[in-house]
Amino acid sequence: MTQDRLNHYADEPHAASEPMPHHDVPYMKVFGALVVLTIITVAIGIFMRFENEAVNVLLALLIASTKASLVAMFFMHLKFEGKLILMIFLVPLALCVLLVVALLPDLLPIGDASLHLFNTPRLMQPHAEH
Amino acid sequence: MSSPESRPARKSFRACGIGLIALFLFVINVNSSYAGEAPTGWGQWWLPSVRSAHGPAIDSLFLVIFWITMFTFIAVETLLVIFLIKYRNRPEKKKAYFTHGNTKLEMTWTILPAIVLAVLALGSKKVWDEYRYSPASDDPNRALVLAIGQQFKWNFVYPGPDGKLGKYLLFPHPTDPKWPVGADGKDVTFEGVPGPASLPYKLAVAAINKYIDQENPLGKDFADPDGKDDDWAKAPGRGLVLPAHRPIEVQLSSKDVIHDFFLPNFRVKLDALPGMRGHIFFTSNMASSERSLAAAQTIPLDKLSAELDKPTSKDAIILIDESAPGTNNKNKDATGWRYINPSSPRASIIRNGMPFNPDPEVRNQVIQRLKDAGLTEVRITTDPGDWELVCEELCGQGHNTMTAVVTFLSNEDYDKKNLDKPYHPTTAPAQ
Amino acid sequence: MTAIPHSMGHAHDDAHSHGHEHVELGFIKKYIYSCDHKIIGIQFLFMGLLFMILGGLLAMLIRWQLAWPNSSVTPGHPVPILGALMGWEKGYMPPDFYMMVMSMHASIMIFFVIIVLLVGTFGNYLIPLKIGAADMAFPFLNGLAFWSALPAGAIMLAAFFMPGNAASAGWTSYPPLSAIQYNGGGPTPFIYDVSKLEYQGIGQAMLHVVRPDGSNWSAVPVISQFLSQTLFIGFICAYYINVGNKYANRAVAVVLSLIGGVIMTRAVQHVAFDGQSCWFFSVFWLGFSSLMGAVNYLTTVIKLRCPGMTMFRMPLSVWSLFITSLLVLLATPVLASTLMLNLLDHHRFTSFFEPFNWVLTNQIQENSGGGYALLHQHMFWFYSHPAVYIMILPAMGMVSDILATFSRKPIFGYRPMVYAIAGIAFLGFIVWAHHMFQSGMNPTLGTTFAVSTMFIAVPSAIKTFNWLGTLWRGNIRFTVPMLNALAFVSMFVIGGLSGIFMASTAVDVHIHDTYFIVAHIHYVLFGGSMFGIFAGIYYYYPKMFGRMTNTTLGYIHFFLSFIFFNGTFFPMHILGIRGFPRRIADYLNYTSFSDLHNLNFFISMCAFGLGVSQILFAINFIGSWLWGAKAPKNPWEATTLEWETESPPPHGNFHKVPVVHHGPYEYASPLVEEDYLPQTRWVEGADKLVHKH
Amino acid sequence: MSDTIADHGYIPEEHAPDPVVSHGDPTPPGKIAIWLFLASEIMFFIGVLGSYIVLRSGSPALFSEHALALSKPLAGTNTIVLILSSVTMYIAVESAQKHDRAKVIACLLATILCAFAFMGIKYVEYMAKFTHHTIVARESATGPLYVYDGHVRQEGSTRILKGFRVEAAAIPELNINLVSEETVKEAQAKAEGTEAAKLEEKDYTLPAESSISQDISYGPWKNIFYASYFATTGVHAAHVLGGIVALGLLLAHAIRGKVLPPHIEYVGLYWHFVDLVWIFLFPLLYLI
Ligand code: HEA
Ligand code: HEA
Ligand code: CUA
Ligand SMILES: [Cu+2]
Repeated sequence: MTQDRLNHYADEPHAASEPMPHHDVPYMKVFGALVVLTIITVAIGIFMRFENEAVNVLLALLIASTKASLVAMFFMHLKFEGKLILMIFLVPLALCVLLVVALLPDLLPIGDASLHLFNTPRLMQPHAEH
Repeated sequence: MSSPESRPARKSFRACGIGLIALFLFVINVNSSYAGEAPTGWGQWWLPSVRSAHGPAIDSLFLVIFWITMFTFIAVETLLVIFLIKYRNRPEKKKAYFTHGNTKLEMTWTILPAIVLAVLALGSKKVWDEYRYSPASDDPNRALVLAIGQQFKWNFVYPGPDGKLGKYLLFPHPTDPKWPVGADGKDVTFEGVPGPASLPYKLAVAAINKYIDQENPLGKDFADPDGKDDDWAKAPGRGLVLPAHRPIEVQLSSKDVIHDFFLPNFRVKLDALPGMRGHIFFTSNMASSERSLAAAQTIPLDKLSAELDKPTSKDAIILIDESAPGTNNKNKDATGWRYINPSSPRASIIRNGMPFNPDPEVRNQVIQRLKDAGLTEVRITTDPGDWELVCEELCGQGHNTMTAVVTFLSNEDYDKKNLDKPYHPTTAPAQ
Repeated sequence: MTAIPHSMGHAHDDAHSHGHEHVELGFIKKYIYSCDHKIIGIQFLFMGLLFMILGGLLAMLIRWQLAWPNSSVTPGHPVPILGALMGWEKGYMPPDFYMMVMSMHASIMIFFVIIVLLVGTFGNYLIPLKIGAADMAFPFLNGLAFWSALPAGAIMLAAFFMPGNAASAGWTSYPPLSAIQYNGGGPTPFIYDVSKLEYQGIGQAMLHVVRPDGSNWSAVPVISQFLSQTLFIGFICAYYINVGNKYANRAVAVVLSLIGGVIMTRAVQHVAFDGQSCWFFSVFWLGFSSLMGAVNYLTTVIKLRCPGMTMFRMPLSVWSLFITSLLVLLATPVLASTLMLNLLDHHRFTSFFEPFNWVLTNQIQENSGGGYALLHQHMFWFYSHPAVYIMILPAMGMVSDILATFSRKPIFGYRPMVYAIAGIAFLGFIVWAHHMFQSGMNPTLGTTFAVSTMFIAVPSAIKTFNWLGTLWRGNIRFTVPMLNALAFVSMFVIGGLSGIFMASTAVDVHIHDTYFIVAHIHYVLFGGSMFGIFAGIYYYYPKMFGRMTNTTLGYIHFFLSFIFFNGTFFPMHILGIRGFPRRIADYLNYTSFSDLHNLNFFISMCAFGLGVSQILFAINFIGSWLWGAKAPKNPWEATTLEWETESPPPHGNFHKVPVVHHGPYEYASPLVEEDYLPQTRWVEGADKLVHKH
Repeated sequence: MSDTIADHGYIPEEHAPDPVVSHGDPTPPGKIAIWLFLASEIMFFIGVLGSYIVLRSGSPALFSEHALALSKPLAGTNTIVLILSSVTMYIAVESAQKHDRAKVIACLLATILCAFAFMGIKYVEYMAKFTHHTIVARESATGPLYVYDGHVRQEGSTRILKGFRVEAAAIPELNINLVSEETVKEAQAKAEGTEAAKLEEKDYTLPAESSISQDISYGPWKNIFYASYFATTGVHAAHVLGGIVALGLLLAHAIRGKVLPPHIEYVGLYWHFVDLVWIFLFPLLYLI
């Protein structure tokens, strides 16, 4: 019994013999889309800022999410993967959202004054006018 | 494999039992020989007495949970023991009952606890909201105090007659061209310079530290008009004085690390976070004097001396009736006894409580004076009537020494101290 | 990531030829740098038990101080040996030392005992055996997980020798307290000055190599760090160095690992310069080890189950380890990130958790400020609450196996049990802020978390009642593992029920940070996890070491532990109800609590009894190894796969691939003569029986 | 040693009397493992990124003011570079599966080059921050206190700051940790009576050490914005470095004649993930 044998056993036995099923991914198109989206988001960031900060943030996040899903779906082949891998990818994303959402009410003084920042300089104040 | 283990089990169990009894005797023995000065007895074992308005609700919730869990606990453990005895392996028994479960039963014991817990959650929310979102938060009559923790003492700041707190915890920076204005509203020269920026960095930091230490440990903004009349002290460690029978707002913050403001008898606890300000609201329904009085026993003046000689009276406090003529002498007595007027609604404690003076001569003089004043009896108690503030959050090496004395004055006395101006709709503005 | 060792020269060309060339592994690769999950499991076991002695001795110190606090009211009691060694005045423990003892006790017990024993040991040992696999999916990664846990342990221990003492901010290490360097003291060594040894003798020149100028580390931690790092790098080298010749390989590997050891040791000393930074870094590092383990376990369970072993035929222990690994996988990285940020703060690079205008002992701090202390608490508990389930689920799984085995009865409600584990895991992610009810966070958030916390009792209820259902009409054999498992059930219930008090935001106002919490901690962690571990060790000892343990010693150990455990920790509830604060060295300072002195004394005596009882366990453990009776294949007449192979199992576990035909708990099956039906034994209709009931 | 199943591969020797239940999912273990690893990476990044989000929503003004100082063109270029590397990586994976060794080598090389380009640009960005100082000092013992803000360089024994300068008194609530170049510039413009946009950077010779009352560079110590910036991008950069090592090993293997398709695929997944993280970091740090 050799270490090697054990390794081969543990290594995926099908990997090389049974290659990843091939899918024609229009990767140059995806690349083009990503570049265009990058340019758009930079352009918005520099030239077309909206009055409302929230709109800027949402827009930027929207574009980023689109780009990210392009990368995940095509480059990372998520579009062609089974349920298992999809779950592995989505569960942590859900947790991320949960974590951030649960943190915010704590640090933004919402509604009551039960908790607020203390004697902070102007720039640190939560809703300082800028 | 039938189970021969049950025999050694029984034997070792017996051996353990004997060993344990021996150990118990040893513990009691060692303990009593050691005890010496240490407090004796096993102490009080239940929730400490509750003195706040919202406290009883918390206690009843505690009791509800206590009985629910007690019931569950007893049910589970009893069943466990019954099963263990009833279904133990016996030589004649070949096989256990073959089952993989029972859906109905399992549904029951899923849904029942779920209902119980939902009810508990609702009850908990109600009590919690009453405490944290207390209506006292916009009661104009509330007494306000700012508690600032630092390693390992508390600072208490009272808003003064204007009822408003100034700004605190603002410290100079090395690049400030000027020191913060002084208490008199004028520019300050400290370390011979108008401001830390006049010094190179290292020296500026040192100067600031010295400034904080000597001039302004709380980082008070002297320029703030709201803070002009605040009652504050440079040195930490003052006692906390609060009014009884009146809503209180404690604001919490900290200079350095996280501390915690815990009053066990008032069911009040909240962390004091540096950089943030916490708010708690509660109402005490007992003043310190009331507590002392409730614990006091009446002693004829003749027997007072003998009573005071008893070792149990070591820390005794004597309560005398201030309304008797001649006692109203401001009580600057050498004995340091604390006097209290038990009958008058203006009950007060003069708080310079030194330990009882054992010198019989002084003592007799005092007793004589009381007699002269027309008193025939006094009340005596060992309970000074103040509570202990406990810092429940680990805050460093001296965490276990971080306590403060908390006294609840009657409302009038609190007003008199001018710690803040209450907006009593019924009382005249304070002078 | 695909860290599978390939002897780089030739591995891949013949990856699919199933040739039968037998090259015996050398002693080192067989027993020390092994990739065999069983050896690794046992290595983790020893590591955990050794740390447990240390953690336990620290607990004894805690109880010593609390039995005889040195205060104005009572004199202390000189601490034996340590008092003299440290040169304390009259041998009394100073309060700052107490803080360190308390913090290190908890950190060691949690990170290096419970997690190492439950996840490291049993995760490794049981998963492949119970699912009928030859080994883990990535044996090398598995070995790496152990060898990287060692340096983490060495860093944690190094903290004891640091200037200003080891970490003293509790096992939660809340900033800003944990951001204070040297625990507020100057950089002068606090513990008995081992650095005196430094510049004498031959060690001097060598020490210079591994110790950068200005390092605060004294000789002992530097050397142990160097050793563990060299072993760690050596493990990689042992599998990846291939220059052709066997001896050349060894030489190169040794040289490379020495060089690696030097570099790593020096690097660690830059990162960890005082006790608290050691703590942060050690736990951070341990996180990587846990992650490697988790990825491995998950993949193994998903991919390497033997034929017939469907997910719902896996024993509950494997299910619980599987879900535990998921928790580790998703929660640990968040801890890693907050530890990293804390470490940066501790070095005063950043101030994520330090507020603006931060002043310590009236000294302004030269950091920018602007951070939030609460942020750390959120991220810490986002890990640490799932972590408490990491610390109980594997024990629950093993206990389920043991209860079924010794009740000679199928587990009651197998599927609900699985769903309950999953439910606990899921809810475990959304309850973290129940540790922060009184921390000054938004009270409404408190209510939200209180509700979710309450509901975590529901899956726990399912588990508890199903355990009872398993015992019901069983044929119960009171073996040592069974007794420990029963103790688990009854003690976990107490610990869990006390959790309900704290889950209520309002009641928590009174009991937060009191000994009520300490009682809860120990009822779930000692009464729960530790008894589960004891049960597991007694149960699997025959399999691990091929020897039976001594039953009588086992009984005495169990009874004494059980009684002293309750004597130690039950009264803590009473203390807590009184409001008695945790983490204090001297309660006689408080007028409110000094009447509880005798109760504390009683607790301490029981704690010493508990500690001494563990010596029996140690004797049994070592003695049985040396003199125990040879263990048969299946001493407990159990059904799961690990009992189908010899004790201890050979390298590769099974001689032929086991094939599984039905669920794991077919005890008392009416289909066969015996009262147990192993998973590999095929009987017509056995699989159908499960669904009928 | 006796034979165990490890010696025989994963095929059961005896067939069970009842049909053996298959496990269904054909995904190879390595792929599952790498995805699990990526799942934990997601959680790690959200820890760091979540702190940033929370801190930012606590002090929005500070963050939006300082975010202006980051270079959008550099980061935008970096985004494109990283996307490009993702494409080359993708082609490498594909050609590995077709056993097209030359193409694999070329693509891996291209990917590594992109990674180095990314790190190079990152280096430029970081250096721009580390040489950027805010300095509060006076030129003479009695002269006014100035705030300098700009890039510092050493020329002989003197330090020259190229940037802006204004009297400290012109900035209310001056705090060296919070003040930004923008603020100094605006204050200077106001003091000089011009528009901020028209203001040119100028060289100032910095006074001697002893007259400097505080000097801080735009490192993570500057304030929580920079702390978050360096923590998030630093962790990401560490991942890029890790990727370079992994890619380098694959490349070495490929050059020595061994193309390892599964390994290339797994490293590819990792690499795309690193790209994915950057896709979020870029707008969150630089654009909003
Ligand atoms: C193995 C570890 C473990 C486990 C399993 C648990 C389980 C639980 N814990 Fe515990 N906990 C810790 C380890 C653990 N805990 C530690 C270490 C701390 C302290 C950290 C520190 O600050 O240092 C802590 C602290 C802690 C707190 C914070 C207290 C405070 O600091 O103020 C809270 C608050 O809600 C809590 C709640 C719970 C609950 C509700 C459960 C539940 O999962 C329990 C569920 C189980 C049952 C309820 C029993 C069985 C059920 C039945 C018999 C059904 C019937 C029941 C009812 C109808 C009620 N725990
Ligand atoms: C798995 C976790 C675990 C375990 C097993 C234990 C085990 C014990 N713990 Fe601990 N404890 C914690 C986790 C744990 N603890 C945590 C998380 C905290 C909170 C810390 C904080 O606030 O930050 C805590 C805090 C804590 C406190 C409160 C400190 C304070 O708040 O001030 C106390 C006090 O009594 C205590 C006591 C004990 C005792 C007596 C044991 C005993 O059960 C130990 C018995 C075991 C042994 C002794 C080991 C075996 C020893 C040998 C084989 C050698 C022979 C021994 C002798 C010769 C004596 N623990
Ligand atoms: Cu302050 Cu504890
Ligand atoms: Cu918890």
